[in-house]
Amino acid sequence: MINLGSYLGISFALFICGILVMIARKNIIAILLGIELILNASALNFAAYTKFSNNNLDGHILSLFIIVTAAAEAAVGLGIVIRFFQLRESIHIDDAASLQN
Amino acid sequence: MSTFNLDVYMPVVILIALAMLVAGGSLLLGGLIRPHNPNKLKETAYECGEEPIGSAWANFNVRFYVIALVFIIFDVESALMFPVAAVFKKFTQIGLGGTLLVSVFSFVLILVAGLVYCWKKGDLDWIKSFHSQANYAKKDK
Amino acid sequence: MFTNTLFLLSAALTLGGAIAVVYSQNLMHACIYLLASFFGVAGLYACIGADFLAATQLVVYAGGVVILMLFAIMLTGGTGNNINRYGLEKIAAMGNKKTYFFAGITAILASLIVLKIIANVLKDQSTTAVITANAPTVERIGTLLATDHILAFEISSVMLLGALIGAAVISRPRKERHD
Amino acid sequence: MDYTFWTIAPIVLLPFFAFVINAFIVKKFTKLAVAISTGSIFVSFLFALRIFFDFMNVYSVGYHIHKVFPWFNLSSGSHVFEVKMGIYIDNMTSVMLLMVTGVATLIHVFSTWYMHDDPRFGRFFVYMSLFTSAMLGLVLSDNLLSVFIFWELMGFCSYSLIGFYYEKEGAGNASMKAFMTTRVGDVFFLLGILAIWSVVGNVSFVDIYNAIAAGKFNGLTISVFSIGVPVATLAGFSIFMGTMGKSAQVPLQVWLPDAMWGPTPCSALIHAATMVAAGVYLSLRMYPLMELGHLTTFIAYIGAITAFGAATIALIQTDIKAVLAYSTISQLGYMVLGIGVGSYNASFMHLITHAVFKACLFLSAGSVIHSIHCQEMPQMGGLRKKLPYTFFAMLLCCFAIAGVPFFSGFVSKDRILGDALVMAFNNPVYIPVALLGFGGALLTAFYMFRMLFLTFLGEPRDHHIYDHAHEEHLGWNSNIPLLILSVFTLGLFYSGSFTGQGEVNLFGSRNEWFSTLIHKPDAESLHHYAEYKSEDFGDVDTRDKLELPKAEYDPNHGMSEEVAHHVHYIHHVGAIASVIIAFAGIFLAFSMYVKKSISADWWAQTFVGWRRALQNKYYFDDLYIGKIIQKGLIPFNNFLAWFDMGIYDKYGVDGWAAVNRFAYTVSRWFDNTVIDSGMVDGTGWSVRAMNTILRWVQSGKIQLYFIVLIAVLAGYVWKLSF
Amino acid sequence: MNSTVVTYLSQSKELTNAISWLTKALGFDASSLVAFVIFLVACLIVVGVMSTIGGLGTYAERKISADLQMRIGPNRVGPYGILQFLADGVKMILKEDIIPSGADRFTFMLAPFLCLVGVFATLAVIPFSSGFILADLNVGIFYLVGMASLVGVGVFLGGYASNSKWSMLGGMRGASQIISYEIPATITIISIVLLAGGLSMGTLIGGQGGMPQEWYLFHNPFAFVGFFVFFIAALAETNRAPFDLPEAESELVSGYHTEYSGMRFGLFALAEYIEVFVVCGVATALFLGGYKVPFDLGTGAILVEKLGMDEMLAKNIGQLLEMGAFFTKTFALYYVVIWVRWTLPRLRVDQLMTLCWKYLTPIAIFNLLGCAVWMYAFDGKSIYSLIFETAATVAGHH
Repeated sequence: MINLGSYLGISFALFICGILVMIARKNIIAILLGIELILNASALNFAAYTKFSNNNLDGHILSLFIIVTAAAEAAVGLGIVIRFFQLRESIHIDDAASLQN
Repeated sequence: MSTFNLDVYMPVVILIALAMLVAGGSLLLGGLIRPHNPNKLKETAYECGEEPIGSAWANFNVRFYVIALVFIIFDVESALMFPVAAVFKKFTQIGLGGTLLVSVFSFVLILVAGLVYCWKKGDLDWIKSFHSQANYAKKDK
Repeated sequence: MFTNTLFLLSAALTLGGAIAVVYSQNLMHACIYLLASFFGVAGLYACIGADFLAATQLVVYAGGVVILMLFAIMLTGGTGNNINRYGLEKIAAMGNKKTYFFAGITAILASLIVLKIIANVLKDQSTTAVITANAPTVERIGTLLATDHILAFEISSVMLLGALIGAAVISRPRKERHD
Repeated sequence: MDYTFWTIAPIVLLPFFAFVINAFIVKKFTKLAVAISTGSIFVSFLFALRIFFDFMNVYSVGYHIHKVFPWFNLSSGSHVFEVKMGIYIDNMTSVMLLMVTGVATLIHVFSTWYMHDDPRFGRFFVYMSLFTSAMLGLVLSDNLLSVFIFWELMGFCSYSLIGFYYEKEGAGNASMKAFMTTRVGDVFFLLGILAIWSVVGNVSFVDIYNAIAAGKFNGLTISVFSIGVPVATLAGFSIFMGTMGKSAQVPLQVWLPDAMWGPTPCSALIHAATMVAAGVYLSLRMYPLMELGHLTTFIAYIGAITAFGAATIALIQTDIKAVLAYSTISQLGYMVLGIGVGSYNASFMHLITHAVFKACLFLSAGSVIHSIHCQEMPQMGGLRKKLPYTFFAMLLCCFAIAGVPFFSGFVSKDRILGDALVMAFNNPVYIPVALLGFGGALLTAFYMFRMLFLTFLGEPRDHHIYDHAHEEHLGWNSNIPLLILSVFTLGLFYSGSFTGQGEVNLFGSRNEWFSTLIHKPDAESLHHYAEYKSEDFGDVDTRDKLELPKAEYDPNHGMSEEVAHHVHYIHHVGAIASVIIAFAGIFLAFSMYVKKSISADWWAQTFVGWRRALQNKYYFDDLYIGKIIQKGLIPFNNFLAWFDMGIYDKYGVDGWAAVNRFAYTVSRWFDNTVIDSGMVDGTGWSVRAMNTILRWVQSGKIQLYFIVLIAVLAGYVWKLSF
Repeated sequence: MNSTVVTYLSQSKELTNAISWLTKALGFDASSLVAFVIFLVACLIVVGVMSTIGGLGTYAERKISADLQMRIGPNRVGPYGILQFLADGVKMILKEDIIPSGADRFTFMLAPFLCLVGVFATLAVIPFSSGFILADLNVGIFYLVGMASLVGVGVFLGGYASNSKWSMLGGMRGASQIISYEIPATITIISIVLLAGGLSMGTLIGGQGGMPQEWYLFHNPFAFVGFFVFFIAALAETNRAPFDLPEAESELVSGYHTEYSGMRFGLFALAEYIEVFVVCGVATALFLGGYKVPFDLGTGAILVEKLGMDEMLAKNIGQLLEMGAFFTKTFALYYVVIWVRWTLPRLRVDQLMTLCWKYLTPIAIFNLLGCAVWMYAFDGKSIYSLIFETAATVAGHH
């Protein structure tokens, strides 16, 4: 039951859920939730590949750095959201389109 | 290299299940015997006897966020430090402690620079608003 | 036996959480479902012997990122209104049928891409599936971080420093703003 | 001499650590930061000098150091994917190292004088240190990937330094322009790296040479718009595009004149001596690929057009730095021309000589500007008395760049032109190249001396400026660097002889060391590289125990006696022609600007149209900004915006409503009379169409971009799978 | 690696025999099943004991506070009022469960669960003795940190869900306090990990000894300071006085559980009291030698040697001694926690943050670096052994 295929399937499903959340939501924080899902999917993939190939833990290191990066990304991303909210009183993604033209 | 069986995670699962069971069980048990006659007054939020005004889900001060921000950065730092700390002893025993010491030092000190920055900029001051108000008052004079 | 149970539980938690994130119409609830999903992923890590990663997942995601997101949701006042600054009605913050429709199309396209990529792996996995015994990973990860990946280790601290300062600067309330 | 990590790496690491340290301390301890920067680059120079003398001692063509360490390895099974980083030093590198560190040291020293009034005195040195380390890293790199990394790093430094005075709007725009223009070349460069990687499986220079020698590129084509293009051509062209961007060749030359917004010392270091030369250096390194891809003619033409075109623009410039900027483009054109006509040694020699005299020229110009706080030549004049040392240095450099015998420019440029002439005699295709080359040489001599005369000779034209000019005193950091550099404009340092023709032996058999040591990796000699060995860092170096053959001067350059005679003959013709041309140019300038026997105004009035074209720099800026960006990119942007608003929002989000509305309209159209619907609905439709058009322009939604991204990726994957 | 209560028990022959018999009888490998049964029983014991300790904690709190204030305290239910906690529990179960109408029901119900899950899950790695530790995970202490951070989420959600201003303020304060104090605590833990060279509880305690001079508390000055940093931070993490700002009665009515009533409130309280025990246990394990008893009594080897006891019996006696040592130290710390609560006044919120970020965190980082230097410089020897060795060298011994 625990094999590469099932792990790839789970991470695939996570990835698709992440994309659905990213596109369907109009709330910036909700979009960030989707991004976290996608990052988790990729980290899971790395760990699974390490386990089912040579188990030399390089994949774990990569997953670790993905987690680290995701945390940093969340910090900065939410910081931007909060700043945006202070300026615009909204966290609707369509209000963040003032860079047009 | 020693290996382990995944059975060691059994207690974790059992304990989580037990926690659910204890909480849910006590609530269910109570549900059978405790009284249940709600009324509107009972169900309003407590505001020292006054009628609640508006929702409590209002905006909060951003300083909470800055604290959480510093926290997550150091949290991640600790996550990276744990494995390195775990091998530190081994490295000192095989004579590589100096190298690792330098890398740990640089790693930690770089992050301390961030802490110092936030400190200097006043992000860690909880009552920053008082200071700034005082400053404004001074400027007005 | 137990391994499979743990795997199934974790997978169910992961996928259930993720799907609930997709369908939840309340941002706060979505965040809680996300927490569940993170827990499930931690369990999945544990199933393949990645004990340190599982714990990191707990510490960083469950303890850090989720709290940060909850704070951010509170600071931005939950879901907000549906009227934009020109007084026109916006698409609902948590999406409506049309955005879901488009998201579905995109997801189908994305799944085509991913399936195309992983199809080969799934086909010949019978040859590559060598399941090694679970071994403690902490010391090996520590050794790797202290030797082969020392640069990444150090640079990640610089990245974290940048994230800290950048996010602090961005989210710091500006004094001169009065309106 | 043994080569370990600690004898090579400090060349790069010292300036880099200076950068890191200074970045933190620069605000509080500006003077210390400056001292660290300058000191570190000087120590680098000493290291480079040590390597250079070692190479001179061994004096062998095949002497090289190639140290590698694995960067990452993602190989699994038979699929090899390993990336190695390393250091590769051969004779060419050792000379480059010496040049870069030497010039950079002198410019750092000069900057301590030039920039000391500046409020961002320290920050300038921070950038300079980073830049120098990047340049040295590029020179030491053994593979294209790390070259690319350092290349981009230099691009960033260049951006920062051009925009150093960011409070001026022009500086900001110029830095952006430089960044964006070179980016065009860089993208191609990256594509070239990928193309090479796909064939060689590696991007190390030696491996590429070996792959070419082994014929891995032969017969490989790639379909571009369903035309089979050889991969070698494509890769060579892409990499040459990188050169064109970085070395400011036509048509990507537009950024370099604007780069003069930066402080003058940085112009001297970056936009004259080193960074722009990096492009040429890259092309030199990739010469076998260019040859294999049959690109030499193309390169020669690009070089010739650049050399001549930039020289013509320089004729009418009044800003002293602009003249130097265009002369830089022109001289870079000569180097590229040299590559195109197969004049490998001379091209590289010109790179070195040009770096020295152009750095000196820029520093002299900086000295003038610092003294009178003005860059316009019509307001100068007669500064010779006020700035005697600067005048002396500039005079020597002008001699060098004009190609007066016994100066370095003559030695190198004459040889490029001579080779161009040889090619022209052999192949009529090259006749325009040679003509443009010689014409450019005439113009070069003219405009350089025009600049010199306008600045230093004659009567002061603006007495206010003249009277306020600072008197020049001999100072260790103001004009000593100029004088040191100007000494090195003498030809004998580069040729070992005064004339550069190999007839006067000065250092025994070591005359003509450029021709002797610099090894042209053409098709015949590529197989040598198969014997080149790389070794890991930390291994004990065994090379100094090797008995390497001494390089010897071959007057025939490996050609048969008959051909060599022919070539020598043409070279002599070329040499005589270029001497005549140089003096003619100088004479013309003298008679026009000192004697005033020829009226400059008459020329200006006679060729009004051309002059306008020159003033507008041949309309390149207008073309790029007016045509390509405004007519091309912005409409494309608008198209995407239309796609967002018009397709996604309109038909998707408002889709059902629109469908209903459309059905309703259609049914009403059938129901009502034609006139009614035509009048009423037609008006309504046109208003709605106008509204739609207006709304097209408004977008900026990130989710749409993501959808488009996924869709494009899906299409790509779909295309790949069938 | 990964010694658990099962691996300890499988040292006895009876268990192995039983497993092999079961395997034969059932037709599949029964070791996993037996392990499950043992784990289930052990978990039930631990949870039961912990719940009792949590309940007794409330009693102890009242009794000790009464003592400190020269009162009598609860004395009605049972002898010396010791069954008071049972009465309280029954009362809570019988109380009406009110969910405010404006609340977010789902979150409101979930919050106590999260707190309880977070606390219970940490029990898996609490080392009661060298044998009786539910699972000595490789990532033991790190796992504990991760699970404990779930409490922060629970507190925040509890505050959020109530839709009451007091709760909201309390929840925000509580969450930010918990996460803030997690940093000095975690960094101090890292410095101990550095000394021990491993994350599992077995390694952490294995590096210490039964005698006080062998504890990490007295290993070096940095660790000594680190203990106090950890203890203060842990105190704050459990929202105990003087850091009980989230539930400060005088400011916030009752903080994040203002709107909670009946058993839901009880669950929060239970989680809090068990968490206090957990952090005291962790402090014991990290700094006070954990379950170690002097003179190798823990392994029972000395009993076998001197008294000729049965090996397994001697081991079991050793385990009991170890458990006794662990509980003694932990309860001592528990007493200190309660003592502190009734002695010190509450901090102001700005003082709270100042203490965390401007004192504890820098000190913790300094300790971490100091421990690293100590490890490098003195090759991991404790200050006692350094002095002892110096003295021995001076005296001419080798």
